[in-house]
Amino acid sequence: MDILSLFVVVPVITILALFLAKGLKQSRIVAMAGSLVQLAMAFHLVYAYVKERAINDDIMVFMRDVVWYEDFNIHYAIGVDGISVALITLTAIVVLAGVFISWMMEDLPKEFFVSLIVLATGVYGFFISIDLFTMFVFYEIAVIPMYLLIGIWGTGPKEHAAMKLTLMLMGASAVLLVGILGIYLNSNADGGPLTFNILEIAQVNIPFAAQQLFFPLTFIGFAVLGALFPFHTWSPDGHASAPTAVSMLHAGVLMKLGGYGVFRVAMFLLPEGAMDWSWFFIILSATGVIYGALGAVRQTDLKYINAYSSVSHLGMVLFALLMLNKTAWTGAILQSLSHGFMTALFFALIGMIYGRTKTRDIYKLGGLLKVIPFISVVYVIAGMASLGLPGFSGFTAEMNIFVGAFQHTDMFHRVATIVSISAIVVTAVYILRVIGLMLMGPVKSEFKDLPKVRWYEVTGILLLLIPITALGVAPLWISDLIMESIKPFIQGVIQ
Amino acid sequence: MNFSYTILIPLIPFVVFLILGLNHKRIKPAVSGYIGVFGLMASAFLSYFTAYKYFFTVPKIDGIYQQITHKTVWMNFTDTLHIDMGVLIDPISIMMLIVVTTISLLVHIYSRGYMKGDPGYTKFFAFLGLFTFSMLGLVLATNLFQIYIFWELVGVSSFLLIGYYYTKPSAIIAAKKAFIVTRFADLFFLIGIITIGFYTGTFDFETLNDPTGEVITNWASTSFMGLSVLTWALILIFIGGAGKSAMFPLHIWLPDAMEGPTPVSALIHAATMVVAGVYLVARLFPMYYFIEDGFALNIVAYVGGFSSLFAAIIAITQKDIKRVLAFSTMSQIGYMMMALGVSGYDGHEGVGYMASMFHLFTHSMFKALLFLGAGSVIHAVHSNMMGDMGNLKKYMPITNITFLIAAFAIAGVPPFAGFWSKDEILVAAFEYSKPLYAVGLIVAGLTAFYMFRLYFSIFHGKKTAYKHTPHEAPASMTFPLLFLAVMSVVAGFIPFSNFVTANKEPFEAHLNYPLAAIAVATGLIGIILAYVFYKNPTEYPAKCRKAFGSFYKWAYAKFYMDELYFFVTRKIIFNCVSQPIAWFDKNVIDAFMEGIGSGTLKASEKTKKMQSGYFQDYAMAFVGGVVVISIVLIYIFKN
Amino acid sequence: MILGVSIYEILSLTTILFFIGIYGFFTRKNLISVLMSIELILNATVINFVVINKYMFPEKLEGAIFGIFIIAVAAAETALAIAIIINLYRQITSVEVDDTTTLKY
Amino acid sequence: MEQIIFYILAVVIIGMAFASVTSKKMLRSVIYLLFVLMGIAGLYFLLDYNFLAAVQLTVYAGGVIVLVIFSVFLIHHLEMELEMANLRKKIIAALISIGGIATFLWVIWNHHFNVVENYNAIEVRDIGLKLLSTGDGGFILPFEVISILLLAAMIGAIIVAKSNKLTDKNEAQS
Repeated sequence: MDILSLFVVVPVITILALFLAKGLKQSRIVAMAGSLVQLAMAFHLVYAYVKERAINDDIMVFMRDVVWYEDFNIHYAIGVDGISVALITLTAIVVLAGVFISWMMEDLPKEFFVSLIVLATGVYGFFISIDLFTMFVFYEIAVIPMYLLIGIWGTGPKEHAAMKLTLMLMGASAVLLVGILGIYLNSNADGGPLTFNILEIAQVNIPFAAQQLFFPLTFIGFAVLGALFPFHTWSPDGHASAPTAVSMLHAGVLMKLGGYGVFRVAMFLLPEGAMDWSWFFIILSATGVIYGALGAVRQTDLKYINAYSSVSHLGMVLFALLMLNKTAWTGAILQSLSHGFMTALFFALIGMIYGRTKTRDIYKLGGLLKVIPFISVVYVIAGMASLGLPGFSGFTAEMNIFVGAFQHTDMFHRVATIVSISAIVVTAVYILRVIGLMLMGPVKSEFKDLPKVRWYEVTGILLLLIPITALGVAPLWISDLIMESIKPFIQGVIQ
Repeated sequence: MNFSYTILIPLIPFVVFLILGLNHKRIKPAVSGYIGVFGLMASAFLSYFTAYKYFFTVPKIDGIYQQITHKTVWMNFTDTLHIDMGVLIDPISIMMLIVVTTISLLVHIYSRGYMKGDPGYTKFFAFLGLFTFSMLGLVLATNLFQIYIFWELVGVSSFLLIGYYYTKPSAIIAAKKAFIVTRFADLFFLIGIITIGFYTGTFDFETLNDPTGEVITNWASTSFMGLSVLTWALILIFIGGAGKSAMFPLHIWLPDAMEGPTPVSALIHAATMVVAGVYLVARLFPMYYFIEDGFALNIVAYVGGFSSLFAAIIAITQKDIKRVLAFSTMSQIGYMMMALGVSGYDGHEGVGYMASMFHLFTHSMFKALLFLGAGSVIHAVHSNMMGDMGNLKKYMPITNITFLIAAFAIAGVPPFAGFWSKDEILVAAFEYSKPLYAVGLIVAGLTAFYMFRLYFSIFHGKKTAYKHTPHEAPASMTFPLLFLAVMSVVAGFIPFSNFVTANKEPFEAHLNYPLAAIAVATGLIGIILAYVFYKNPTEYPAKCRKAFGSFYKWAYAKFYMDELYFFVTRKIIFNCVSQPIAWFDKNVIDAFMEGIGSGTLKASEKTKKMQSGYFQDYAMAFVGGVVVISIVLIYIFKN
Repeated sequence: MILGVSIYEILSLTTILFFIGIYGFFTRKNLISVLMSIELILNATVINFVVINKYMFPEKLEGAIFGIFIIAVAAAETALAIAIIINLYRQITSVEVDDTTTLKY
Repeated sequence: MEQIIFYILAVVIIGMAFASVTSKKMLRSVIYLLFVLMGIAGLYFLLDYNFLAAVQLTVYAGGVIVLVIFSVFLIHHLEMELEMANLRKKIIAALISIGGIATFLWVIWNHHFNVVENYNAIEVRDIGLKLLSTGDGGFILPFEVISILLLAAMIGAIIVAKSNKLTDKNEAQS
C-alpha cells in the first residue's frame, strides 16, 4: 500500500470499525483513533515529502496509477505536491479537532461519526487525485454527506438549509462536470489519446476557443464551493444550521476544495482561458471580499458573522488565484490553510458558546470573558488572527496576496487590490463588534455560571490554535514549500 | 561590532508576557509584579549598555554614526522581495530603546502600586509585557514590513490595555475605536509599504534611506497623478503614522483611549506608542527629505502644525484631567511632526530633526510624569474630573512637586527639559516658515496656559471636601514620579545633537537667544494668566467662556470631530452601505438562489396536478401525445 | 372483398370506430363502461387485421387468425377485468373511476 | 347491393358505438354495444369471413356481453343514471379523438394500398389447419399459448372474483 492510498483506506477502515462500535463511548473512541492515525500519517507524509522532494524534481511525487475504467481512460491516479501535502495536513488536524468537539454527540453518534469520516475520505481523496474524474468522484463523496450531517444533526431550519446547500453545490458540480468533460474531450488536441490525467493534459495545448469556453464553467463549478460572490448564499444558511463539527469541517476543509480545484484544474489546465476571463472573476471575487466583510458587520448571529467572514476570506483566496503570479498564489494557499484553521476554530468556539448559553445572538450575550475565560480568550485570539494580526497565519497569507496582487501595474488590478485590502478594516470592525458585545461588557445574570471548559474542548481548540500561531510566527518553511510547488504551475501561465 | 544580543531587549518582555499570560491564574499577584519589573529591568539595562556601547565604543566612519543590522529572512514574497526580521541599531533606535524601556520599567514599578488589589493584576502585567515587546520590536525594525508587523502588534496591545476594564461599556467602545481608527490608518500605511516594495524592490531601511542610493535618486522615474509614486507612498505611510500618532483628523481615538488604566495611558498614549508615527517619519527621513524635494515632508509639517494648534485649543476647555493630558500629548506630537517637517538634512540644517527627536525624548519623560502624577491624583480622589479636585497640595506633596516640575518642563521654562527641545523646534520652524513658527509660538503659550490651569485646579484652587481624605501614594508610585521629575530637569542638558541627527553626523547645537527669550516669555505669559485665572476661584474663566461663546462650545465639543466620524461611520457606512448590502444579500441574491429552488417547487406543485390518479387522464395524455407526435412526424417526413 | 367498397372506406370506418372507443375510454367514469370502450377499440383493430388480410393478401390467413387470437385474448381480458371490477365493488362498493385514484401524485 | 349493406352496417356500427359511449343508462349502453358487435359480425360476413363472424357472435355477443350484463346487474340498479365526465374533459377528449381521426384518415387516404382483386372465401378448415399446423407459418405455438392464457385468465378471474377471505380480512382491518 502506498503512502497516499492509505489516506483513503484508513478512513474507510475507520468507518468499518465504526459500524462495529456501540454507543457514544465506543464510537467516539474509534473515530478519535482513526483520526489520530490519519494525523500521524499526515505528519509522516510531510516528513516523507520533504525528504522525497530533495531528490525528486517531478511536479508530483509518490505517484501511482491504476486503470479504473479503460474505455474512457479513467485512472485512479494519485500524487502530491507541497500544496496538497499542506492541505492534507490541514484536513487531518481539522478532522481530529472535529471529533474532539463532537465528543458529546448524544444523537446517533455512530452514524454521525461515520458521515463525518466519509466526508473526510472524500476530501483526502480529492487532494491526492491527479485524475480529473477520480477527483470529481471524491468531490461528490465529500459533498453529499453534508446533506445528511446538516439535515439530521442540525439545528433551526435544517432541512431547508441542507437542501439549499446540497442543491447549490450539486448545481455547481453539474457545471463543473461539463467543464471537466470539456477539458477531457479537448485533451487530444495534440494528437494523443483522450485523458483525464492532469499532468498529461497540462502538456497539451488545448485550443484557445475551448479554454475560453470551459474555463468559466470549471471556475464557477469549483468556486461555488469556495463561496464565490454571488453564489455564496448557501454558506450562511448552511453553517447556521449545521452542527459544530460539521461547520468546522465544512468551512475549514470542504470550502478549500473550491480554491484548490480552481488552482489545480481551472488555472493549471486552462491558463489562457484564465487570463482571458480573469478580469471578470476578479470583479466578482473582489466584490465578494468587501461584500462579505460588509455583510458580516450587520449580522447578529455568530455563525452568520462567521459565514460572511468566510465569504470575504475565501473571496481573497479566489482573488489571489486570479492574480496569476507566484506570490499571490502562495498567499492563496496560505490563506486557504489559515482560513481553514481559523474558521474551524471559530466554529468550534461558537459551538461551545452556544452549547453553554443556548443562543448565538450577540446582543443577547455579554461579559463572557469573565464567565468562560478560556473560550473567550481563544475567541479574541482567533478574532485577532482573523483580522490579520501579525504573528498569526492570516497576516502572512494576506501580505503575500497583497504583495502579489500589487505586481500588476494597470489601473484595474490596482483598484481591485485596494478594494480587497480595505476589507481588512471592515474585518476589524466586525470582529471587534463581536468581541465588544459578546465577550466584554457586564456579565449578564442568566450567564452567571456556565459550565467550565472540558479537556476534550481544550484539546480540540489547541489542535487548531497551534498551527495558526506556527504559521504566523514562522512562515518561511511553509511558504517556501508551497512556492516550490507553485513554480511548475506558474510556468503555464507565464508562457 | 556584534549587537545581535539586542534581540533580547524585546524578547525578555515577550517571555514575561508568555510566562504571565499562560499562568495568570497560578502566579500570585505579588510575584507577577516582580517578574514584570525584573524583566523590564534587564531589558532597560541592556538598552543602556547598548547605548553606551554604540555611542562610545563603535568607531564613527567619516564622523558618521554607523548603522548596524542583524537580520534573517522571515518570509519570501518574490525572488527579490522578502520580509526580514532583525535588529537595526542606529542613533534613533537606541534613543527609542532607552525611552521605551525606561518608561516601561517605571510604569511597571508604578503599576505595582496603582493596580494593587485589581483582580486582573497578573494579566495587566502580561499585557504590559506584550506591549513593551511589540514597541521594542517596532523600534528595532530593520525594514518597513517588520515595522508594520510590530505596528499592528502595538495596536492590538493598546486595544487590550484600553479595554482592560472590559466590563465597562465606555472602555469597550474606546478600545474598539482606537483599534479601528488606527487600523484604518494602517490600511494606507500598508498600501504605502506595498507600493514602495513594488517600485523599489526592497523594504529594507538601509537601501531605502541611502541618500545616494538607487531609490532616492531615481524617484522621478515613476509618476502618478503629477507626483512621484514614491511620494504618494510616503504620504500613505505618513497617514499610517498619523493614525498611530493621533494627528488631525485621525486623532479621535486618543482622548477616548484614556479609559484605560492610567499607567497604560502614561506608557502607551503619552510616551511611547503615540510617538511611533514620529519615529516612522524619522526612520524614513532621508526618503521624505529627498524624494520630490520634500513634498511629503511639507505635508507632515503642516499636518503637525495644525494638529498641534487644534489640540492645544481643545485642551484648554476640557474638564477631565486625562483628556487634557491626552490633547496635550496630541499637541506635542504635532510639534514633533512639525519639527520633522521643517527639518533639513545636512549638518545644522537638520536641527529640526534633531529637535524633534529631542522633544520626543524629553516629552516622553515629562508627559509620562504628568500622567503618572495624574494617576496618583486619580488614585487618591477616585475621579477624573477637575471639578472634584482642588487644593491637593496639602495632601499629596510629592505628587504636587513632581507635577509642577513636569508642568514647567512642558511649558518650556528654563532650565527644565522641555525648554531645550522646544527651543530647537522653534528655531527650526523659524528658519523654515514664519507661519509655522507663529503656530509653534502660539501653541507654546497655550500649552503653558492649559497645563497650569490643570495644575492650579488640581493642587490649588478651591478647598474641596473629600469623602475619603486623599493621601500620598505608596512608595512604588512615588519613586517613578521622583525619577521622572529628575529626568525632566536633567534631560534637557543632554547634548542631543551629538547623538541623534538627520544625517547621523554630530553637530554643535546652540541656543538662539532672541527666539528662546520670546518663547520663554510666551510660556510665562501663559503661566501667569493661568495663575490669575485659576490660582484661586475667580470669575475670569466664566467670563472668558462667555466672551468666546460658541467657539468655546465648539472647542469643548472637540470641534465635533467625534460626531462627524460617528455620522460618517454609523449613518453613512452602516446605514447606507452595510445595511443595504445585508438587504441586498437577503432579498436579491439569496432570494434569487432561493427563487430557483422555490420556483422549481412551485412548478412541480403545478405539474403534479397532472398526475391526477385517473388512468383516463394518463391515457388521454398518451393518445394526445401520440396524435401530436404523429402529426409532427408526418409533417417532417411528408416530403 | 365487398363489391363497390374500397379498402379506404372500411379503414375509415374502423378509424372512426377506434376513436369513438377512445372517446368513450376518456369520458366514461364507470369502470364497466370503460371496459366496453376497450371492446370497441379492440374490435376496430380486429376489423383492420381482417380487412387488410382480405384486400391485400387474400392468399394468407394470418389476419384472420390474429383476429381470432385477439378475440380470445379480449374475452379473457374481459373476464378478468370484470372479476376485478366485482372484487373492487365488494371492497369499496363503487366502480367509479373517481374512487380509484390511488396512483395520485 | 353489397355496397348498400356495407353502408347500412357502417352507419349502424358508428351510430351504435357513439350511442354506446354517450348513453347515460348503463344497460342501454351495453345493448348498443351488442348492436355494434353484431354489426361488425355482419361486416365479417360481408367479407366472407364466416368463421370469424361466428366467433365474433358467440364470443362477443354471446359471451362478453352476457358477462357484462351480469356484472351490471350485480353492481347497478337498472335505471341508474351514469355519471359523466365534465364538459371540459369531454371537449378535450373529443378534440383528441377528432384530431386522431383526421390524422389517421389523412394517412390512410394518402397511402396507396396494393389491393388484390379476389373473392375467395376462407374455409374453416383452412383456419383450423393453419392453427394447428406445426410446419412453416403454423400457429400451433400461439394457439397453445392462447389456450394457456385463457386457462390462466379463467382461474385468475375465479380467484379474484371469489376472494372472500381477503375481503373479510380487509373489512376486519378497517
